[in-house]
Amino acid sequence: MAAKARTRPKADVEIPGGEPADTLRDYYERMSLVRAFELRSSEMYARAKIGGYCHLNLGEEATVVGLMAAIEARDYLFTGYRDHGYALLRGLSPERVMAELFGKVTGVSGGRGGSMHLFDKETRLFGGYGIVGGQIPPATGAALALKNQETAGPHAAAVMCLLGDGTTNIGAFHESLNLAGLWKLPIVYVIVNNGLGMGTTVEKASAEPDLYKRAASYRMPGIRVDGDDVLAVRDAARDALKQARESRQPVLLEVMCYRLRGHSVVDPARYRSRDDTTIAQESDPVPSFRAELIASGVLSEADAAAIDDAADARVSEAVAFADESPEPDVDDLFKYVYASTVANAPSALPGEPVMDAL
Amino acid sequence: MAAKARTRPKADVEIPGGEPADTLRDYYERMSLVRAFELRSSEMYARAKIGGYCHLNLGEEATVVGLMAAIEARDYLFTGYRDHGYALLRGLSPERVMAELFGKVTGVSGGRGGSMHLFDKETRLFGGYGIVGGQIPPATGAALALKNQETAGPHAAAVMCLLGDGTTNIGAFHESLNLAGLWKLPIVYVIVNNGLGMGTTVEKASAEPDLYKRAASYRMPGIRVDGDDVLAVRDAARDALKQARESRQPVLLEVMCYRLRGHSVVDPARYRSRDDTTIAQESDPVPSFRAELIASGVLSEADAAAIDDAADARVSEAVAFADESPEPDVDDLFKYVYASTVANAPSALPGEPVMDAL
Amino acid sequence: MNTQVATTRTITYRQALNETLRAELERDEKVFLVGEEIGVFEGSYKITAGLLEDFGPDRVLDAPIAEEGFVGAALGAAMLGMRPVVEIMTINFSLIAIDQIVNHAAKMRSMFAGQVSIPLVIRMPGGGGQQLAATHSQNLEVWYAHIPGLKVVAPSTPADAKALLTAAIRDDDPVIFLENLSLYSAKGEVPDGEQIAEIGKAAVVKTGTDLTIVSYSRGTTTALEVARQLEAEGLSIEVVDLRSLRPLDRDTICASVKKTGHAVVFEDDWLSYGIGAEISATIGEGAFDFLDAPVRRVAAAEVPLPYAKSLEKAALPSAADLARVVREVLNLSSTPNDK
Amino acid sequence: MNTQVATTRTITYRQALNETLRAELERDEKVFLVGEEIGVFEGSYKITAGLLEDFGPDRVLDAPIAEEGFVGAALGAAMLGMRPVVEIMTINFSLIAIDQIVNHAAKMRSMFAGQVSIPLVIRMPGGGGQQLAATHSQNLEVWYAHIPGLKVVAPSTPADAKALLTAAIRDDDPVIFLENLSLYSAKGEVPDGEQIAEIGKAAVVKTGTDLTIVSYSRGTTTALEVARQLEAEGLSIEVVDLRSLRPLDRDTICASVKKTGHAVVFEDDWLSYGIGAEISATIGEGAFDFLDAPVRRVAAAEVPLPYAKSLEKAALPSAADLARVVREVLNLSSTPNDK
Ligand SMILES: Cc1ncc(C[n+]2csc(CCOP(=O)(O)OP(=O)(O)O)c2C)c(N)n1
Ligand SMILES: Cc1ncc(C[n+]2csc(CCOP(=O)(O)OP(=O)(O)O)c2C)c(N)n1
Ligand SMILES: [Mg+2]
Ligand SMILES: [Mg+2]
Repeated sequence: MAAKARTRPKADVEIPGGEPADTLRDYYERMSLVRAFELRSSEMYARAKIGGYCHLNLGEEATVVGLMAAIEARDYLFTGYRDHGYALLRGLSPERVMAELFGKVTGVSGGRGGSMHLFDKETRLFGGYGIVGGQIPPATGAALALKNQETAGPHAAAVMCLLGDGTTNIGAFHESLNLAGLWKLPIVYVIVNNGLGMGTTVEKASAEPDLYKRAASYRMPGIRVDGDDVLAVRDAARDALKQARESRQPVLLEVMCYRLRGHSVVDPARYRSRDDTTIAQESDPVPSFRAELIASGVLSEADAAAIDDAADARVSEAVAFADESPEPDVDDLFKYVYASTVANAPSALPGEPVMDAL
Repeated sequence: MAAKARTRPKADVEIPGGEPADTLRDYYERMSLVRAFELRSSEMYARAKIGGYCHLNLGEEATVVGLMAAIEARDYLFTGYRDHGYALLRGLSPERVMAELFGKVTGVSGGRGGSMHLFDKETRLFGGYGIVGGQIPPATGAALALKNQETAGPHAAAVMCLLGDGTTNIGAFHESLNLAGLWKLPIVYVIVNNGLGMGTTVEKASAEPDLYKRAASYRMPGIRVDGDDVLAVRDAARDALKQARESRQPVLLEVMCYRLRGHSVVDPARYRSRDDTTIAQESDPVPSFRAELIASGVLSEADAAAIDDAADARVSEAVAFADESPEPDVDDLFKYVYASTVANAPSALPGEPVMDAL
Repeated sequence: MNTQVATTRTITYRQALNETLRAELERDEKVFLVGEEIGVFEGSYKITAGLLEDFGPDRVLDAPIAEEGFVGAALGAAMLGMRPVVEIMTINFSLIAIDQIVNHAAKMRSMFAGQVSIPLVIRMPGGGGQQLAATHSQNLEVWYAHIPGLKVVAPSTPADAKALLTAAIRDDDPVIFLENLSLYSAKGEVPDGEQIAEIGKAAVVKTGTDLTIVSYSRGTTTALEVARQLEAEGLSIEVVDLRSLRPLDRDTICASVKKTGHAVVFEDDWLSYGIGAEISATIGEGAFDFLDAPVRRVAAAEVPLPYAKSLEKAALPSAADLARVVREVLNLSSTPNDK
Repeated sequence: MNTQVATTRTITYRQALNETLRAELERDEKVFLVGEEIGVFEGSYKITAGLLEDFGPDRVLDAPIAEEGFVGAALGAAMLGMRPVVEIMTINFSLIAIDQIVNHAAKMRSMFAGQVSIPLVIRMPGGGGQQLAATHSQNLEVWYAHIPGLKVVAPSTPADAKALLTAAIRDDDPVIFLENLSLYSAKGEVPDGEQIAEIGKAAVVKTGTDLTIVSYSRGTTTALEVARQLEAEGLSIEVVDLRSLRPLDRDTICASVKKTGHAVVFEDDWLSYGIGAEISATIGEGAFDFLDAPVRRVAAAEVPLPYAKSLEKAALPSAADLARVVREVLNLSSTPNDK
């Protein structure tokens, strides 16, 4: 697979012949929606509507759209904490995603998870995890369940597990890939390599910085693809998912992209070299895909502007919805701790005596 | 490096031309000592002189001797719980090792560690660890300290970290090798691949059963050597240590050997196939090295018998010493908990009140 | 307890576990077992003997040495509706998996507002006294007992092992099922047929009027032994077996102490911040006006447990230690200085 | 405390830590720092700002995301005489490294009969209240406080942060140094010059005669606030700041309660099996005859902490909760029912 050198400015996206214009337009709409949502999230954080940690997909839109175009509705998706775009393109309404960031009861996780912990059972978005690498063993286990519940084949479900470049250095990554390789599980591990884990470059974090090569330790195919090329991402992910669902062959797919801003909304990223910032900006997939589609006649300037405006309006509706939604009811504090009722489960608020009566 | 197929009966050991007879004789003496010590340990366990878990190096003698012939006195050795042979050949007296197994105060770890936790500061045997993989991060950190304390070169110290084949599947292995590769540490990780982790074969435990190949994930050389060939082991380990000490190039060395008996002395290994048992027995490096030396005239039958007898006698002395040594004094129970004295450190025996007086 | 009148057999704790696993594997095909050496090797402590042979490798899954990986994988399978029963070889090795247990299994349901349940059982033995040295002899149950979202049970008899394991497997939440190395060969009467214990309930396993011993797991067997021995001396000791460390049945504990006025906790873990601390605090809050003497705790000496038999013995709480403290508490309550 | 009369400056807790790290890096070249993002990024909470620049990458070592690996590596370096100071970004991530901390760092010296010392400091913040949700808001200090072989300190003021960090770095044993997210910007007077606290000692940070509040870390600041506020109502509250969770200074706690006759523990962790359980048990044993009312604990509600502000606030113990319980305890002690 072609490796994309981090320092080389991004090659122009080539629109393959046979791709229908509708599809391309659709992909641009999605990229535009993610972009608009993330910019607004950043703004809402600054206005203290969102709290805690908030990590954005800015700069990774082509990757997000490509991966989500490849995954099927029956597949399960596990991701880290940089999860807004994936949730949106998995089909969740911007309202419910924004409401989660606002900590409202109408949010996808009832306001209990926040930005890092988006979960939606119906669309099989199985979280949203804040502990680096924490999603990898459960995703692997989901694939184990699928293996036992279904027969391999083109209609079988598979698991897609997203993780960051920095996350490939933690033990859970290694243990999980070994299990998947050993047990022949229907799972695709996708490294969203944005070049940085917080302030640390891939080269400073990984003794083998060509991360896809780490698949070899588990006799697993390792593939690298240009993450600024939405179609290349989609095709590589589709192919990997096909191996997973049809041949129970787990795959490690590395997608090369850039993080446009800081690690989270509060990080000014001062540690970043000017060169790196410039490359990231030049590689920004949203304007370049937009320009591409205009140049190739898929969209007119006006079409593109209308799409961007629509995305913006969509996000405004989401913000209004989130704003108006109520916070979770304090009486429900203990509501979800256990699924099976159990005697003597704690229910005291701070300061209440441990025994009801003396 | 030539990979030794697990199912192929072991090739005859070839004694390279230039090797002095004294050296060969010396190696045989060491192998014989380890063999005698381990057989006696097994016996002592059966006689309840030894408790807890007890893992033997039976079948791994050529590996033990080869590795310990390569390591220098200034180097640090970290190992798992299968550590008796290494301790003996690191220069510790059989008395002190056997006394540790007996839980006596004269033991290398004062009777506090037992079979799995042999430690000797003077000879830089830095343990003896019972948690699978637990030794790997500390060994890596010892190499970090060496890197900061010394200049690279032929006289620099390095670390040798032993681990089992099953141990390559745990996260700590991956995290540590990445650190070593990234930080360029003077360390050699040695996989003592005896084909089994308890009852699990390498093939059932590792998606990539050619374990030395896992070095590639850290841009580290990965080497495999025949563990029944004492000279090959020694030379490969020396070479790896040389890279570590002179070029700060960590190395992963896989040594292929067989476990002659069960996982620990109490395991009858019923799960083991007859074929596997046969191969292990046929590959037994002690009788074959013995036969080799007799055939090539290095030893006479009588010499070899004398060596075996001497080893046996040596171990008998160790047993007598261990038997006669006192158990640790109960008054010293709290003696080693802290190095720096600290106010209010607990010192209560079971049932003593937490406050001295009411 | 949802028990039926039934015939009983005398079997070991090990056998009770084995039979229960077998019964649940037969009953529900979503149940599967995973762990190191549970298949071909039949379990490090032979709890899973014969199960691979009878249920095959999809139901009895040997895992490589990767506690974090396979515990997390079991959790993931549970998210998709499977009912995994994990064996971690001993509680000491659960430290490698603890991020998956505490940061993930325990929190997912709450964090995702009830959209997912985690019907996961993690079985593991704790305990010292086998000369396994510091890293292989721990009783870290208090760590798990502290964590909301987990349920933690610790049966002391073969019958409870059966009834609590059945309950744990049928429960829709992550249950930490604590076994004990020194109980595996202990024998007891076990009722035939389906037995399902109620998680979250303690049991008064012996009634008495002078003093309450609170214990769990291996400790309860010692507590009963001591109680019977002291009975010969004319002391009437009540023994409360916690059975469930989380939730904790404070009512049963306090009701007993309100009756006896005296309490001793017998525990195998380290004293400071151990299980006994919560029991003592609970009694101090819930039975304050009824206590005739301070609650005392008989626990392990606070050292990494040494290998040598002499030291190991000195560090672990024994029946003699418990008997001595019971006497001390009762004497102390009759001194004139007492309130 | 080994203090000299000194001029003081008002600085933040963060700055006190930063200056102390700098001073120790300067003093002893065996001291080095290692952790994620402590160098180029200057620390997730900026505790190490400027240190990479001034001491270079051998002394201030950025680690990849591999908590088990780099914590264990620090331990190995300590075995060879280095004095590593590790930053784990938050206590929540220490679960990944906990096998190295508890099964290795805490046990080695004992297990190897004193042949090796582990002069290792592990700094990490805990604490909720920042809307970081369930996996990023924990107070798991009781886990570490339970472990023999570790020392565990939790300073509540910038001055203590300085004096305890200095002591921790110069100590030859593994020290868990607990910081708190909500204290980093808190200001306080800090004496200039070398300050070395005595590990294992609590401090009476406010004297009083009616009731003792026992707390630590962030809780102490709230306790002091409540104590001062109640003073206006005529109540005389003593505040004991534990400072060291292991060893625990039982004498100071009990001496205070013997004087006041009433005690409330204020803690940020979950109630059951939390730090307060041991404090309450200790008081119950050590000051039994002096207690006029049950010891009460004000702790977090036992749920995985939700993200939503409303729920988070409801779950965490507040000054108002503490004040209410203090009043309850004091009223209760004057009811006729009381002994
Ligand atoms: C176990 C653990 N360690 C550290 C952190 C803090 N942390 C959060 S994100 C992050 C960087 C992850 O980088 P990468 O995997 O490249 O993902 P990206 O943020 O670039 O998407 C770190 C260190 C954490 N959340 N969990
Ligand atoms: C973390 C952990 N998990 C499980 C165990 C139990 N255990 C002890 S040895 C062993 C097998 C190790 O096999 P291998 O690495 O091949 O070493 P060998 O015994 O063959 O020398 C296992 C699973 C342990 N001690 N630590
Ligand atoms: Mg990244
Ligand atoms: Mg092996």
